[in-house]
Amino acid sequence: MQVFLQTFIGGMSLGAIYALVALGFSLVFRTMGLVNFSHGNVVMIGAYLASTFYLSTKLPFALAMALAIGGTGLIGVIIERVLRPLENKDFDLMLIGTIGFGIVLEAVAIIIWGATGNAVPNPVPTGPLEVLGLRIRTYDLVVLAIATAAAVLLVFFLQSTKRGAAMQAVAMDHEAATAVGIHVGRSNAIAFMLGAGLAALAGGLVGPLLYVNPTMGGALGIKGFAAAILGGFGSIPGAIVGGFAIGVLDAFTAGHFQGYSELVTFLVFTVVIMIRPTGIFGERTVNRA
Amino acid sequence: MKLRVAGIGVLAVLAWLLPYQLDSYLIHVANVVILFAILAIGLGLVMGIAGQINLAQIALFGVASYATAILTTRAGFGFWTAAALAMLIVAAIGLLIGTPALRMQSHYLGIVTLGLALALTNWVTNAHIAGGAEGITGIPAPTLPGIDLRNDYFFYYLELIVFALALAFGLFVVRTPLGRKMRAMRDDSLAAGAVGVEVPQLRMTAFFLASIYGGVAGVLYAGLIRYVAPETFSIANMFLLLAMVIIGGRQSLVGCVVGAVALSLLREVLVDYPTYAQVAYGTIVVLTVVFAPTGLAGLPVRARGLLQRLGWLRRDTGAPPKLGDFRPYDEVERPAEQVILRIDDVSMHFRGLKALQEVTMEITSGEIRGVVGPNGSGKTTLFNVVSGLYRPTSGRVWLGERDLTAARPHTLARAGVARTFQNLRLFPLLTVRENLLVALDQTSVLGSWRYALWQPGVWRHDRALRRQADELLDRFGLTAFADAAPGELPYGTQRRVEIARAMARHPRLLLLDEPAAGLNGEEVRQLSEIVRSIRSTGVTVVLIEHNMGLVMSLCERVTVFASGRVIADGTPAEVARAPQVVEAYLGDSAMSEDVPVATATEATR
Amino acid sequence: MFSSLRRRAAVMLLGLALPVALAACSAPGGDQGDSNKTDGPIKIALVDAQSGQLSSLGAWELKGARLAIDEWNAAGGINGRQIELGVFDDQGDPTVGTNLARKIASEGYIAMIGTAESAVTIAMAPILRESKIPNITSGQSPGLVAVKSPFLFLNGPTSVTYDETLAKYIVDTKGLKNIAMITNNGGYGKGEHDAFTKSLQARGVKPIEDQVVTADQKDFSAALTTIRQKNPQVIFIGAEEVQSGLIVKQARDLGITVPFAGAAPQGTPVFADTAGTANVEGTIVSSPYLSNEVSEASKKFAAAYKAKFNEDAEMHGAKAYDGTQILLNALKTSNVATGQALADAIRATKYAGLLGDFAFDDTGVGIFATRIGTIQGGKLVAAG
Amino acid sequence: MSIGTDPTPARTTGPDFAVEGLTVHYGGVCAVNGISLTVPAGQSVGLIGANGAGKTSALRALMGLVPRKVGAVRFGDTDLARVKARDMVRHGIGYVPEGRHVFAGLPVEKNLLLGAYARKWDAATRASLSEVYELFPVLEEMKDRLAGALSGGQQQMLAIGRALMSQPKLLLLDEPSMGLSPKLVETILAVLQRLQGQGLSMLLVEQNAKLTFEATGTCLVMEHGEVVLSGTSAELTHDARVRKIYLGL
Repeated sequence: MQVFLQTFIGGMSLGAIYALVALGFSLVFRTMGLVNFSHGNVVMIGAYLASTFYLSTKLPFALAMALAIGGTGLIGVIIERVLRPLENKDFDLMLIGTIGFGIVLEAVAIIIWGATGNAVPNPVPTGPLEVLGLRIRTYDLVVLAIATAAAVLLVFFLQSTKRGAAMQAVAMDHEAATAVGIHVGRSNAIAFMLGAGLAALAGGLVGPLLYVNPTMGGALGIKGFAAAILGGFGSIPGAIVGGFAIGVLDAFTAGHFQGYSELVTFLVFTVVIMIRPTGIFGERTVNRA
Repeated sequence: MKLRVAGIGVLAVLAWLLPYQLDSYLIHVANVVILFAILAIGLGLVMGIAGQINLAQIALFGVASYATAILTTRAGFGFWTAAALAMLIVAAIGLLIGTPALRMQSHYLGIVTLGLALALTNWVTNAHIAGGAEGITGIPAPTLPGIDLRNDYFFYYLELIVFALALAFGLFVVRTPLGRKMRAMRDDSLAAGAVGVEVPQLRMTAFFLASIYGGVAGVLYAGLIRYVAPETFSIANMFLLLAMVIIGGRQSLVGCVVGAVALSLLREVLVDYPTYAQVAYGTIVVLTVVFAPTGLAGLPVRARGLLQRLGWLRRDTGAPPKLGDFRPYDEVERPAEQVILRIDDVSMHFRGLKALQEVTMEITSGEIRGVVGPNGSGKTTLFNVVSGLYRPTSGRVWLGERDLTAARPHTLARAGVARTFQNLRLFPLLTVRENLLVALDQTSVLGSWRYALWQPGVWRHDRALRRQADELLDRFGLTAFADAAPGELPYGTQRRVEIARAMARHPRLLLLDEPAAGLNGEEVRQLSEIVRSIRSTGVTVVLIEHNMGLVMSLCERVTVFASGRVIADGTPAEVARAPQVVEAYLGDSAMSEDVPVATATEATR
Repeated sequence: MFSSLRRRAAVMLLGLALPVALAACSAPGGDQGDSNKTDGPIKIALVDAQSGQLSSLGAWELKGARLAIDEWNAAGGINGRQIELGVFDDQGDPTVGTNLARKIASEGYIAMIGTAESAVTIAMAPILRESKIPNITSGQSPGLVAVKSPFLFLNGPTSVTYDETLAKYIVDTKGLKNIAMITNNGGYGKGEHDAFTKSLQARGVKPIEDQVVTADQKDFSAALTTIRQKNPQVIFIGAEEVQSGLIVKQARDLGITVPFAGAAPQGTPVFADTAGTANVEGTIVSSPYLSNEVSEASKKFAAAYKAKFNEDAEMHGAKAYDGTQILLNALKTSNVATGQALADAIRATKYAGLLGDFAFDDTGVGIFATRIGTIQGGKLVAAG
Repeated sequence: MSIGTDPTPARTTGPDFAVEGLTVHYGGVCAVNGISLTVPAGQSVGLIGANGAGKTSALRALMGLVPRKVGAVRFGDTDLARVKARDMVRHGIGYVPEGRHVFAGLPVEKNLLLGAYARKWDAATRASLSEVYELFPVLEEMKDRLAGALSGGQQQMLAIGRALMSQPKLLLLDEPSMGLSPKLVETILAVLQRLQGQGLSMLLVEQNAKLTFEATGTCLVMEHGEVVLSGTSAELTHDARVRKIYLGL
């Protein structure tokens, strides 16, 4: 039982990261119909930016994170701008275009930061909490709190601000949105920027948890994307539930199948998606596929 | 044509003489390049030709290499026996990886195939039998009598011959019925189903073909390198292969090969700077998708277009080809009247929207039935139910004596239902002739075994289809446009191509969805002539139409829809008088009172 | 029309037949002639990952080898010939390795140093053997010995030696029997796993927990939780530097306080930096090169290394330095022989190096001892 | 599902709206062929015709939602020919698209507020909102429901309400009666008449001829992309040619 709970907790903290990654995927897909395969690499860049600001310039962690979010937001805008001619035209080609961006981002990271990567010390120095024999890292709690806050803020932004409502409107009906005076292109760019910002948040948080290196984007991106699909692509609650689901699934397969964990994780994912292609909350977006 | 044969000959000779120019390292590089070229052809087939995103191609390659390695080193099989078994295994795995394609497409398929590829890599990294991360060493070199295949130079010739066969077979597939169906499915899977293409089976066939190419490359890899390890089949290499196909031009197999060669050479040149090579090819991928989506293979066409725009190259100034006259079918005796289509209490709901409500209709063989009604009254939904695109919420659809309520579009097409679409769904990247050829081919995808065992049969079949296509083109006056892309044709001509394509199925029941939309007066007149002639061959025609003049003059019976229900049914004159019809159209029941009695014979325009 | 077609076909057939005929008389290629020349520089290849995740190993190796070669060149080379070091990047990918093996063969290199990745070296071995190019590798996997190539030599002990020494210390000297293991399924981790398990078995000890993780895994909470449940006295790690560091860091976060034990990677600064200096305190390391201070030779080496590259020497550099020295000595004694003669000369070389006294046996291993050190106060010191 | 009856203050009436030579091509088909029309200040003009006559294309082209060729679009002294679709609303043009096109996943009130996207969301917006709620009390009852869950008639009211939130001076309506029951059509008619009474200019594209004749003063009849008939609505009501165009008789 204790192993079960401890594994579960471990899964939850990585799950929170996957959820953030999935949120970025879903937000961009929901607002502009783009599947951004370079999202994982943007996460990686975000992780590097955050850890670089945190480690070498000795900025406070929160400030380093904010700068990283700004940096990746800019990258997001660039990707959107370059691929804009393909929007609403060729879905598959756009997808491949983002893969190309991912390849470039990874190589650029190697050129700037080297291939080996670096460990990021825990920014929350307090020791782990001991609850009923379970060890809970304080940093895990911080990650969960920040991820929750980010999700709440995102939902608040979409539900309660004019810009957020407009972004959703664009996603639902871009022509009607145009008719009420919304600049669709700008709205898309902001969505992409937000998605990239979420990526940096995920990357910055995952740095101290794991390790920062140029290939980290691949694993996080694929798991995060799987999480988004599992939850229902384009759905905000779906991204969060899917993220935790993949995180916990990952933790338990790592426990039970050890080296074979990836095999089991992806087989389970494939079977679930075959049975329910729309994911858990995904009824609304299925016609886009 | 002569030029092409000569070109191929020169290339073949050059390829044959190439080793004389290469040192022992470069010949090895050439061998690896050929492997990538074979892999790229496979990916081009499944992705560029059949439109299925397959991010597991490199994993299939790995499966075959590993199978060969395991069977030779662990089970003691000879190389060629192991290779044959490996091909069986990779084909099975290919079909397994393709299964999700039956349920999902596009990015969903991308992530699932990517996930399965990762799962396979994960397995070989762990499994004791696969040697774990250290891989399997000591794979015996393949032997051929009298030739030492351990020598990279001789291996080159083996690969060259296999490659030539692989490319020739790929091109053969693309240009014959199987490949045409795949391209049709890629361009528009809905319309492909409607002309009888068995989309699910075809998707599996595409994955099967990809796995064969992956398998051939994998077996050769095992024989060439004689060592396998997980890194070789990594996602990074998958993306590299993808880049080759995209840069070369995914819709052209030759383009895929060119891309594979070009990118391999680029990588070789930058071998000491792999990171910069990565920047370079990633950038090229992005630039390609944005600025040259057809890749290197599409450049000649684009260049010609550019030169023409700049005025450096003369445009074809010959008179634009003209739409010929329709040559009427020979009349046949009208068959005994029977109910050919029975729609029985069909309802269709879309999450709260009731598009069809308890619709019941009977259509008698040999009639021309008009279906009219205001926008959004459910007419096209009805067509979609009858042609199998929608599964009705309740009710049944009978074709003659067969209950075809939940049948797939291709089943209905094969049962004799053909249709056209309101917004034209021609296959844009196929020529007009090819559009017809896809529909003309009545053979099943399962008959594709002939491709492996009896190619002359396939060839003869294709020749026969081409003769039929020529006949059909001539009948519909489309001969001048046979090799044009549909998108370049005038709208009215496209409409006619779509009708010709539907007729290529030799249907019993023809559904025309707004065939006169966008046509001018003369074209409408020709249309009504065509429809009459089609009916005279015993085909039953149902048409949705807004051009009431056409409906009134052409149809014997008219069914009127409003808000998803049938509100009137009868001769044109009868329904035009019916108050509920006038109200549905004009909004005023009072206005129906002073409607004069209609004469249904006169064509207004 | 028809006849012209036939004529064309005939011409094409001829075009095809001619090269076939040529091929039948003389095979193309045959360019391995230039490795026996007796003037010009002596060409030695260094193959290692210079890019990718394992490129730090490659960089260390290169420095060690470069240092040795520069010393010889400064002293006038061998028989008046300078030594030229060609550097090749295998990217940590065995297939790239096989390509490079052919490349160095075709470009006339007479010997090869590297690689640090056992899997890459194993992949290259058959080709190097065919081309008769001796290879001194930094790999330590028992799999290297299993290849049984007379052209393959190791510049250090195999995992068997590392782990036998370690098991002897832990079980025999310290009397610790409750041992948990966490290893990765990569080439290095698997070698460690098998060697250590075998050494324990020989002592009648069964690990109380045996967790395997993937080589690119970064989160170990599941494995470590299971280990924590079993209350081991010591935890054996079989993983590369970075992953080992992450494991220790996360273990401490989960409240695991017992010491870790492992082979060479656990003695490196990268391991300590990744884990956090405080977390690695007490780690037991089995290494042939515990620190730069162990002998006069190592002090001299460390000083030269520092002077040349402005960074502190460590084990991998020392290993490569030893391996290169052995090769150069063999070249000198054999009057720059190549092929089989050079391999024989290497096998015959006795060399007192930084890692100990080398004397090669038939398996290509020249050294059979490691030392035990523990990390105390952030430094690796020899254990009492 | 009735509409509110309280009188509301008259709106500021906009200037004359005039279009000349509007042409739309879709992939080789000429959907609209050089039509011209004028909506005088405070007046309602109807554009009717059978399915496929080009009415909707014409309206969408007016908004700039589809590529078009146009001689001139004038709204009083302002030239709207080069104004982008998203900026039309800032020049006082409200648009009610065909098939409602509400933002299905957003609540009713959010839909309405988005109608005022081009304005500042302030007290005046709240005032507009209560005006709309007064006009359509049912929308207030449903204000927290998702727009997609509304009935067709309610969605139509929402679409009109959304367009009114921008305080337009000219309202372009595309087939507001489509798919509605006769009773609901009556309700919509009453709303249009009331809006006109307040001085709002309207251009009404409809298939429902009767509704259009009752809601507008003048009417144009389209066929094959061209205006083939025009006159006062009263005249056209009794014109047999209208019926012929519709029913092909």
